[in-house]
Amino acid sequence: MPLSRLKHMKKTTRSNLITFAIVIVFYLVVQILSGAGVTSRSFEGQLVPICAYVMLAISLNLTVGFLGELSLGHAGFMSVGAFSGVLLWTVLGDSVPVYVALPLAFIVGGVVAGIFGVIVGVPVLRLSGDYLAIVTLAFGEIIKNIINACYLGIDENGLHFSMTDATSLGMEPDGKMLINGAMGITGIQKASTFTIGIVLVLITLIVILNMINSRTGRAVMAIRDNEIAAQSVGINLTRYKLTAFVMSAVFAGFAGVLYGLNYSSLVASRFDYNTSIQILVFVVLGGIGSIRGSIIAAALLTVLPEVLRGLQDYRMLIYAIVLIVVMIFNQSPQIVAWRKRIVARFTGKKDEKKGVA
Amino acid sequence: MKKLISGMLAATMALSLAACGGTETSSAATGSDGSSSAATSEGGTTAEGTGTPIHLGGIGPLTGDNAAYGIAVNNGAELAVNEINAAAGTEVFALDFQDDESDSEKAVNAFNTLLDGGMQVLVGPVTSNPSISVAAECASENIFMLTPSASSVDVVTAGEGTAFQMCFTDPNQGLTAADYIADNSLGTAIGIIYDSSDAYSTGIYTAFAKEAGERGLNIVQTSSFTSDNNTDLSTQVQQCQQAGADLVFLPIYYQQASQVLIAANNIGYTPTFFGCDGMDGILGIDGFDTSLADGLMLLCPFSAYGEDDTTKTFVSAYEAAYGETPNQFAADAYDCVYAIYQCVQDGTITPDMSAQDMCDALKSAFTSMSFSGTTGENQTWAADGTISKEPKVYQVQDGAYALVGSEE
Amino acid sequence: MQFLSYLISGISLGSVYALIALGYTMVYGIAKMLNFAHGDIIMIGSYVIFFAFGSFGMNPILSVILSMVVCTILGVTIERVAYRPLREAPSLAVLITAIGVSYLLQQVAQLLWSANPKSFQSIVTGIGLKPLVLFDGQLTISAEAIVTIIACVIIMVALTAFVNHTVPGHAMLAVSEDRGAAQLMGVNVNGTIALTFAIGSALAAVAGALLCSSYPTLSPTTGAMPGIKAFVAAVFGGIGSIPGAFLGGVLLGVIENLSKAYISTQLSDAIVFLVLIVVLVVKPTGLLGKKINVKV
Amino acid sequence: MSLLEVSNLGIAFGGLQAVSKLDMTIEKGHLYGLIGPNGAGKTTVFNMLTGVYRPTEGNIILDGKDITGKSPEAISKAGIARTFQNIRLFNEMSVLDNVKVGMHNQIQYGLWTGILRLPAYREKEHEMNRRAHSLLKIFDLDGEAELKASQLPYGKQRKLEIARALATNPKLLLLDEPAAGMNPNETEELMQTVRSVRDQFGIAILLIEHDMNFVMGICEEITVLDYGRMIAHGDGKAIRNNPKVIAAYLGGD
Repeated sequence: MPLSRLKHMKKTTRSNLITFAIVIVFYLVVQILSGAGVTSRSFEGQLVPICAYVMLAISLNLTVGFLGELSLGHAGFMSVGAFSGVLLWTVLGDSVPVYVALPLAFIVGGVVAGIFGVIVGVPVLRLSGDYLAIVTLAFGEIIKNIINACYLGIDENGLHFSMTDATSLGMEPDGKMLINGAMGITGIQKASTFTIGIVLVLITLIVILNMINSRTGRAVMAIRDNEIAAQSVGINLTRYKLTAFVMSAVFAGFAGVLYGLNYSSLVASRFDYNTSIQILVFVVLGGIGSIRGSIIAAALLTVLPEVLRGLQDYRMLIYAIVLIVVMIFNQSPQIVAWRKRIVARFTGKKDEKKGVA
Repeated sequence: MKKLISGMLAATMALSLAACGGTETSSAATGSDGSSSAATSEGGTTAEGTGTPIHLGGIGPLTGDNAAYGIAVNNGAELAVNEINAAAGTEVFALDFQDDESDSEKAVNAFNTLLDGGMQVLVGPVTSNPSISVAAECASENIFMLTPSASSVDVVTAGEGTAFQMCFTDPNQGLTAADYIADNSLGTAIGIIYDSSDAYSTGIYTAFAKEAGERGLNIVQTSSFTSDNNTDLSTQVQQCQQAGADLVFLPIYYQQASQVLIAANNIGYTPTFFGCDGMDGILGIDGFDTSLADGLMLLCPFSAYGEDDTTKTFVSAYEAAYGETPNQFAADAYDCVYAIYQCVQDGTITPDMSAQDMCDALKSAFTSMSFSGTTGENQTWAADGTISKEPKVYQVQDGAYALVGSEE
Repeated sequence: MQFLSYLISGISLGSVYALIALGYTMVYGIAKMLNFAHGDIIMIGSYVIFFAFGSFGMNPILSVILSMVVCTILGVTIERVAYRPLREAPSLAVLITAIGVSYLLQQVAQLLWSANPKSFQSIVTGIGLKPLVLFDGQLTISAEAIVTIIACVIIMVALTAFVNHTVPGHAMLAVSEDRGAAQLMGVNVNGTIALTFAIGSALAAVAGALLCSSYPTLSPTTGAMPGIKAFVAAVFGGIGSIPGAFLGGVLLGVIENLSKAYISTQLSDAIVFLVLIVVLVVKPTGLLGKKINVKV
Repeated sequence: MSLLEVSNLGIAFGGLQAVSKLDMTIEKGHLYGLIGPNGAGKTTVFNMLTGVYRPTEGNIILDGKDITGKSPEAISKAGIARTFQNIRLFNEMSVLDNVKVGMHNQIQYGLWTGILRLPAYREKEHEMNRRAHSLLKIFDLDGEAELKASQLPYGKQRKLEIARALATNPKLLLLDEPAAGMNPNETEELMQTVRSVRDQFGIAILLIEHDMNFVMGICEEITVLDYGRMIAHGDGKAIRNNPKVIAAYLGGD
């Protein structure tokens, strides 16, 4: 009965269900395997970062694949999300029960990232193409630099803040540093688990997929395909661009909190343009506009360098070569055509329509 | 395309799952100098018959911006392991050193990989922030961690008594440096150039500034840089010159310090430069005109020009193996392995112990023992994991260090 | 006086950014791609000079020429192997490939020459130039700064002349305007793009020589941050415009240095990037960029 | 009252006066043609009417409301829809979605209704699908509803653009060279469709077209532009015999 219904479903709905199924099956398989004690620690240790990167890739795909704008500052939103969420988590500490503090940390992280999304989005979305890309990169770097110069402490006199150094906070000796400049936040009580991660991935998927397949999503994609035509049918460009951009930032913020709560220390320099580019690599390799591709690519490319650890010094070299080769293999028109010919020869099928395109 | 991806996914997952169950991937100490990889233990004695080795894990940046420090630590540890194994005629230690790119995420991944490979004691990580994250993991898993060079106080805090340091803590260095400068009246107007994006540098600076204030030192200029704008440090040097500083305190690593010295030379500025242990290594920079460092003072527990036997043996063996003069990173790592070896020799730990038992044994051993190595005599550890050793101040004279004092 | 000395070091730093930005902007203008590996070609070029001049005592000028040759070959090879197959692919694909090439060059450099930093001996002092001392020693301008600024101006002028007054230069302009039309007009598009990469990479070698002469720490990641800054400079001035790259680079260097000197050394990068954003929001195609009109 | 009243409309780009002193009145339910040699300023007029360009002088009154210089978005809401000379479809979206985007302001629900799939979502999507399919049927596109817009052949893309414009429920439809690139059969078919659209929806249509048979065969009133000025106005016969028009077309420049 459910199977026959699946057949009659709309193509997009079916594709979305398969995406959900992949995530859930992955979760169950990992749970069963780890219950049976056959997974390695190394693999288990990567599950939370995988979830965070999957969320980042999905959310960046919203900007790159559906809004059609290249963003090189996604890590910046991850950063403000991580810092605000983790900060709240540390401040609340043991005074609030975990089931209140944890959701609150995520919400605050997401909201703050969203606010930054608005601040960044309003000026940035007036630009287009590579200019937009460079400005998002600049914003990411600004956020990193500012957090790196940020000193925040608390003692019995309340909060102290400085942009110069820890000494100028003038804190009482028993005061506690909350954000210590380049040293960031330390002594974080770890809270992220694989289950929380998967729940967040599923929430991300539900919200973003539903958004894409709604009036809002259609407006966003219409802007991507043709701004002038979108305007001509009465779509408010700024509003929908901003909606997509901010939503992308919010989920990057959630991912940041998930990531931040997985380690006992958090530094802003982790979220530099290299991290933004890393996320972009997930999106491009998984296929621009393909949510499922983003998920798979993010998981795969997070695990890959760890699997390559046995290669010692050649690890990152191999990673770089894999990146170049996969890009050429997947994206070069000549090679794609050649691949199709080979496949056609082996399967014996002739793809008449797409033979020479 | 989709098939390709899912195929690759399956393969990767399978590989990563297969790395479980304690199958050893690469336990042999493999050279990571780039030029001399896989130099050791090709046909070395295997564990069978002579007793299994103790598995040491190492974590540090072997690639990326901070790779120089990780490589030095890897070399130092590897040298010590090889020496010990050769002297014992049997494999006492097996070292597996993993790259962390100086990043928490990678460091925790490396830590997990090492545990999968059967690591019993951890030597590392090298840099502060990854060490904080790994120390927290060590605390919860009860794995003994001895970091050669992560000097932030937060490391031992996060370790909750399982993380020990071979180096001074940052505040300790800052404080000692300020005291030394005050006691010996080295400068009347002090300039500081530090790396505000680096935990080590900021940590020392903060403590130095505080102590300097209390000791009445006259700080006339504080300049900083970040890892993003450290291409050009001439502005900071000019600022110190304009402010009339006659002593410039440089709690930074030797790479940037060399740039400061060159920039100062370019504008004919000649104050006394005073650095901390991160400065060590400046004379070994390939192509650096060491005459520029003449007169440079540094607070550092290790001198490659030391006359004692331990140091001489270490330096010559290191130079023979890696073709360069060891710096304090390498020396600290070398000492780390020997400190653990001291516990092997007195029977505190044996290869058949679990990592957790080993951790408990080492914790009590370290807090009660005294260790002498290349970075100091009679070093002891407090229960929180911090070390106490005699700080030494060296001055560069004719391309070598000369001991000019020590500070209590 | 103080201000003047900060200003001059700013212009000197800016000239280095400008030299790198010229390479970025040419490649962008003609191949329409952001060559993220440009900074790493600079790094490779600097290593070549380090060994040729520093270790083997080659004549400084000759070693720069050698480095230019190596970089040119390297740049053209990268273009041929990694970028050309993706000429018709989405621009993001080329961007990611360029990032892959950047990682690759850094890793190769580390394997070949280790991560230990090298101290680069100034080729400027190597050819015997002395710093300029003015106002009774109140102001010292390093020889490196003078050479960098002069070299940058000469190269900028030469490039502009080359593009506007030679046949291959015109071919470049044609390809940058409309690749398809240029091809129809008989311009060898692949050849022109390869030539662009050759020139860009040769410039990278010169930039590397001057970068490392002024700021002498050389490691496998040396090119990364200046590369990004130069990219910003190129966009700042209007990417694709040669005078724009020059102007953008110099301004960037001056802003960075003055904010270091007078505002905050920690936040100087944030200030630089903020200025960039303000400029782009006010003038969306950079200072000297061409305005693009979409025909409806 | 007329549907559209344009008075003294003009625009200058820099020093160049592209259109000047244009007066035009369009009645409800009528079919108008706007013709003229290349570069006469026809598309510029469309761009002013739809808010892409802001006129430097004159007024545009739609149904009694002044819409001069309003944004394209506001003008679409006010009731003018258009197609483009060089087709502008949402290429990566399905044919059906192209039409549904056209209904953006006709059937509305909020962001959260869509994300949370509230009952209103189902209801309104259903209504959108129904209307979109019936629009597609008019243009004989309902068989291709799930295809990507870019996969349609050229003639059908032109039709889809009209369908999308109609989805905005306009009072006035502007067609910019709807028959460009079509063969005589297709053109003939398009004429039928345009007429039936006018009859079925009761809207006014203003079209730019170079195909004189098309214009003469379908338009009730024609305005001729040359060098941004109106040189003639009237029905097909009057225009055909107007010497100014003949001069403009034969040897204006």
